[in-house]
Amino acid sequence: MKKMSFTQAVDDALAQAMAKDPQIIVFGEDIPLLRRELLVRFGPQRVRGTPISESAFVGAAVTAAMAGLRPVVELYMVDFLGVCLDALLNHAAKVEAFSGGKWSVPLVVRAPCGGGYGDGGQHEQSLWGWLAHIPGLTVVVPATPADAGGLFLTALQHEGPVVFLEHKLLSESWLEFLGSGGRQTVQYNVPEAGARGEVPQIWKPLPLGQAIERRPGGDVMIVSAAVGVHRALEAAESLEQQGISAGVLDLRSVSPLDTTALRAAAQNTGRLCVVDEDYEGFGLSGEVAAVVLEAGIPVQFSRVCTQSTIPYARHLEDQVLPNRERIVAAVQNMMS
Amino acid sequence: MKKMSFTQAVDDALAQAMAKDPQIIVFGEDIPLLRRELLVRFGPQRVRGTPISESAFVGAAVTAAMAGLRPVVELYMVDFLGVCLDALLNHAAKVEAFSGGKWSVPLVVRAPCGGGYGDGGQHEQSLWGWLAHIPGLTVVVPATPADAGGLFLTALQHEGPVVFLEHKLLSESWLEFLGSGGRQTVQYNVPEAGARGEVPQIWKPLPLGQAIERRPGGDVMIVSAAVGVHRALEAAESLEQQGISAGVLDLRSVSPLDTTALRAAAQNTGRLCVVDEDYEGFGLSGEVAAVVLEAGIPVQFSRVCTQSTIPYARHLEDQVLPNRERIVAAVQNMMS
Amino acid sequence: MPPDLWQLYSLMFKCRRFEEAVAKLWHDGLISGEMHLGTGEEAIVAGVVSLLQEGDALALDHRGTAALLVRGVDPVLLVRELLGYPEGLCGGRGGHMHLFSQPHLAVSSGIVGASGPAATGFGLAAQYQNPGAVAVAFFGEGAMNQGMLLESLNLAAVWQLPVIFVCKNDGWAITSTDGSMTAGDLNERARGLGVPVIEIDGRDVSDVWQAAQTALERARSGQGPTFLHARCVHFEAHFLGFQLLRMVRHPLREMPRVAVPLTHAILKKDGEPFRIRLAGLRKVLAAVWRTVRDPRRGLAHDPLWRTRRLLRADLSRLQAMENDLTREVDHIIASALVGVPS
Amino acid sequence: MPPDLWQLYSLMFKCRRFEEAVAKLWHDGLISGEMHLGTGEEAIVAGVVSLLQEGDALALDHRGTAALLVRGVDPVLLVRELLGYPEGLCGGRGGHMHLFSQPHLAVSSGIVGASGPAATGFGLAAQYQNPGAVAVAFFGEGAMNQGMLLESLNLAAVWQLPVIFVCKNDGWAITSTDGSMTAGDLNERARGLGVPVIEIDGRDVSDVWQAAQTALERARSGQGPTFLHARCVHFEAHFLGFQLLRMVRHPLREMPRVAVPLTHAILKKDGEPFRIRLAGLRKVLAAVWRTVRDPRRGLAHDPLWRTRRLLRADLSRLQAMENDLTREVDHIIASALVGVPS
Ligand SMILES: Cc1ncc(C[n+]2csc(CCOP(=O)(O)OP(=O)(O)O)c2C)c(N)n1
Ligand SMILES: Cc1ncc(C[n+]2csc(CCOP(=O)(O)OP(=O)(O)O)c2C)c(N)n1
Ligand SMILES: [Mg+2]
Ligand SMILES: [Mg+2]
Repeated sequence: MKKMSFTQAVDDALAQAMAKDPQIIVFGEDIPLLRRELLVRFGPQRVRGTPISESAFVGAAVTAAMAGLRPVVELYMVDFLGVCLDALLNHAAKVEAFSGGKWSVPLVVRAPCGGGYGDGGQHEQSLWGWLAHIPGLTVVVPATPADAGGLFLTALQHEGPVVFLEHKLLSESWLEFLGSGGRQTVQYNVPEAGARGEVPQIWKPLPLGQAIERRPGGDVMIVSAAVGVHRALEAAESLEQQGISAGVLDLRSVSPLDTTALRAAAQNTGRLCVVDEDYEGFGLSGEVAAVVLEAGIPVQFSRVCTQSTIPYARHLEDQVLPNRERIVAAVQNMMS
Repeated sequence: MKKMSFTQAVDDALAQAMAKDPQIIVFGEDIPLLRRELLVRFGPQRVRGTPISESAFVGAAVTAAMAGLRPVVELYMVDFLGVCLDALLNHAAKVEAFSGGKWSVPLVVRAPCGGGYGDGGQHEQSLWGWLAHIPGLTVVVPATPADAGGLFLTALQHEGPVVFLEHKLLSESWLEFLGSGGRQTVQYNVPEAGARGEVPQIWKPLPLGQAIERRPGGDVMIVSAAVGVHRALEAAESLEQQGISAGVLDLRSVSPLDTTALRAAAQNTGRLCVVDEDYEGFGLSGEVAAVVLEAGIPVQFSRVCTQSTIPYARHLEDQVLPNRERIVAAVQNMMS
Repeated sequence: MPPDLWQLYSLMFKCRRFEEAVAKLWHDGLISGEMHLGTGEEAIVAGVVSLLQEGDALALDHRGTAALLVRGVDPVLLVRELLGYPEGLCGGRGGHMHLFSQPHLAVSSGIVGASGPAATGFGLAAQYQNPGAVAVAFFGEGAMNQGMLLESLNLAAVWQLPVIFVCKNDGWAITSTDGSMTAGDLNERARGLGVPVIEIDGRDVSDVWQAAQTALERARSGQGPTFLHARCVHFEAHFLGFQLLRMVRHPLREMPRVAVPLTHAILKKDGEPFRIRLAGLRKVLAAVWRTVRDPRRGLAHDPLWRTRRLLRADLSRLQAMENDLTREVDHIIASALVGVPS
Repeated sequence: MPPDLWQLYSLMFKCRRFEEAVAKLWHDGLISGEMHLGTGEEAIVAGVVSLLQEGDALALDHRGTAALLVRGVDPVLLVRELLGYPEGLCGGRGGHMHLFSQPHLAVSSGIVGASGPAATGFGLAAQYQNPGAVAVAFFGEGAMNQGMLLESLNLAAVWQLPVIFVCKNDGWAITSTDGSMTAGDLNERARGLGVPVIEIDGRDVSDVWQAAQTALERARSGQGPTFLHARCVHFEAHFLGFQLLRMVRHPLREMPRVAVPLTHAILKKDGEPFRIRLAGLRKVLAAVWRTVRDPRRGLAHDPLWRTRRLLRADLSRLQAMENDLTREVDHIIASALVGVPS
């Protein structure tokens, strides 16, 4: 079987789709160089650079999609959505409703997210739960190369706007670009299974809103996405040594959220621990709680999330982002 | 005792504070006319109009606050934050953390929010839970004139950035400006007790993060903010006639959230119903669920929120926004 | 080729009657929230939109009703949408500021400046998949201070997109005058963002039509965007029920509502010295005054009146046409209202 | 009054040594993420910042380290912050792109364009509570396509704020050249937004100093903002470890990493016709080529070298000064590293 790194998988799935569908075009800042392999295969009409004008080019992507293109618009980081959220909040997410269901926005917004490499709090946010709050947006957050490629294909076929987030710690190329920059002198806590892994010969779309159990467990289910999934897996191993059977559920998409899987996990284990690199309050972890509470499932609940602005210093950021120790402690706490 | 309308109360508290503190200045689009009573009392240096450049003037408010002013920056509607969220997400909310706690941003962002008057989905959002997701932001959502004035004073004295939201259905002046426009031919479902009410002779700051029980109840506590509080009170009356004792908890600020009151309510009644005009998923209602679940309090839970883009047609919007019927049904459902 | 003034006048006249009818619906309370009319800007709308062809796109702001009418959107669907009927253009879900018509590639937005990125995206799609087609953005001069619109001018220029940016400059953004909130010069701004400018008299439909023709030819032949800067006046000011205008029209009723609290405020104990208070008062009065005395609400600034003058030679044809159009609009409104269970 | 070239050179020299030391820390892995140096723009930084006074404010972008040094921020705290030490300027919580110093009213942001609103707010505070004080914004030419910066120019002009907008135009925004992504003309843009322009040679510290002096006088005396447009070069390109520059410096090692996958991609079965693929390849090669052959990395474009030439007459003083400064910077780095438990 083929092996690929995370971003390679996305680009490969994208290339496969571009070869079939001429309506797919890709643009964003520095895209001609960042996606140079797409550029030399699909040419400058389909792979374009933009000025540093997110409001204009993300906004333009919305109507370009409405006019029949399938734009993949890239941002340097999800954090920079701040300058152009209007395009998603008030336009992309609302056109289908506004038009009475008659017009849709098949747009993919692709952006790196997440921390763990010392870039500071304006450049390491996750924001997936935040974006998922907006009705009409689909938010995809894969944790492995195989999911990344498959879900990217799904995003390209989806009729509505999709935000597709690539965690920088899983992305060899972003981590090299923004982190190491060719150095051998820095080390990042990269989850190997997330950064590189087996991928299918030909990409097939994976279903949205379908979580996957990465590890079964009877005592507690740890629910997460992206790097958190791998931290959860590490924690589950530690917990196993302490006689605690912890499963890991990888959500894969935050919106739609796999409420069926969440309810089943709560039902089966009676304990949920949400590990979320996005901010704790008013986000994904709360939504998980609401889903099981609404269903009337008695459950113990804890969460290990990012509670504050992410600090720059590596040792501080390691404490603030969900890590194995915090997850282990949270689960132990629930078990006692 | 004095009576005031909602926005009058805010303006009155603001004027009281401006008279004492020359560092308070007010600006935003059309402010010279919208706040003309402040203009003729405090002059054009302190009450200023801006171009339609939210990114520039909200961004400017952040550093103006850091330099020692106490800016009150007004937006026409909270929905328009989309064009300038960067100023809040990546600047106002983060400066204190970034500076290692050495510098703060005593800024008040004031904006009308909410629906119920037929302005459509780009102009009637609530977004308080969405904003509360960002660590570092305080989000205040009063439901009565007395709270509005008192909490506005608190916001003006707070050391960090505060988003202060005025529900348009409670605000006589916004409803006249954006809705009736002098007409007698239109009717809005205005909660009287929220739109006009007794206020103190002299404004005193009210504490942040302190919910208030608007109505006691033994069977269920309905948790809400702004107009939702009044819808909940209506529902509680209906429920009483059916022999169900429903209390109403008015959160007053979404962030900080009064977790103590929430836990107590859950403890005492065993049933929570969150009524939230903001979007349902990944927001306030989820956070409430997480707070009680984390505390290990067994509770029945339901929510009555806005689940989709708000439609323009008044009859459709009345169904989409939380209303008495939906709240009654949700509570009845929990009781059966 | 000169424009067909009869055709343009008929479009303008229809827009005017249509919006007047909408105003009546609003005053009757059949429309609940804000209602921004475009009465006064008909020459711009008709002059530009009448030149659009199948496949061309249209990005509108909060004042887009007339443009959709000229573009050929079913007027009954339009009225029903404004009324919030399920049978409306968007099922009653979009409404006055969010009118969408896929067959016409027409979008609207109540977010000031959003028509810039929207037209740019349509322009991109046209360039890529439908060369020769164009996209038009309508917006006010106030929107020229909104970053996303400025960014869009540059982006359209960089990509050489077929976009016509039409600035309908009525000199007001709600209660703010252009001069007070816009520094520099809009034409220089557009040029500094790489977009050539044509300045026109937005009251003169021939002038608009000629300029639009030029801009469209540039766009269709791959020569990139143009900024059309057209001055006009909005007879209903910002929106229906606009307080400043009510003060002009019903001074006895409306003045006290403003003046009494103002007087209270200016006399309040604590606050700035009187000299500064007076400076504040002067600002308020100036805004009121500018509205009261706006010379532009006069007939001479009405694009309809100006065009009509040129056609008066054949008065009977003119009146027959006007009568027909009036009946047509009456019929549209009646049809929209009738047969729909509310 | 002419500038004191010796003083300016000493500032520039110190910045250069300081940033070179930071680069070493980065290469040694003591700094984890991105690191944008300002080497090459020292004349702009020194020429402007040396003129600031107590109470003046500074809004920086992602390249702000040298400006803070010139502004008088404790360099040991600065280094410790870059290292992420709890004893750093911001307790290790802000870091390279988020450096804040309240006593100096100095802020930074990694969001392109954010220094525009930031300086505008500082300018507002100055105008209101501290007349005579000014605010300076530093940003690149790429940021001139970001809406919030364009909005800020207009806002500062409308309010006549004491703001100096300093555009450090190195012709590159990461991998994009100015010409390819910026239409029109930046000076015309600024003027169209109501801000007068002074264009200067950013390699010439006297030129910068003179222009800054003029702009500051205008600002301090209430005459509003100025746009200083200064061209310069960044010797380390976008940031340390920048791939295009690595290809220039270590072609044998780096070229294949780029070329091999590129060759694979261009030969892949499905995709556009070869003619179009070649157009794509040409774009990639052009970017590489422009970096490889950038004439501006030559000594003649180094603001230090250019200033040094003018001072060489007194070589012994020059060398003594340089030695002192080098020792000073060494000492700063050593102090920053020493005595702090990691
Ligand atoms: C981003 C944003 N800010 C503010 C508003 C409120 N608003 C609606 S229309 C308007 C004035 C627009 O003026 P202009 O662009 O000149 O258009 P006109 O109304 O004069 O046609 C404003 C400020 C808005 N809708 N969107
Ligand atoms: C809003 C936003 N978009 C994109 C980026 C990514 N980014 C960081 S620096 C940069 C280039 C800036 O170019 P320029 O303004 O010319 O400054 P220079 O780096 O050349 O000094 C970009 C695109 C960002 N930080 N913020
Ligand atoms: Mg206008
Ligand atoms: Mg640059």
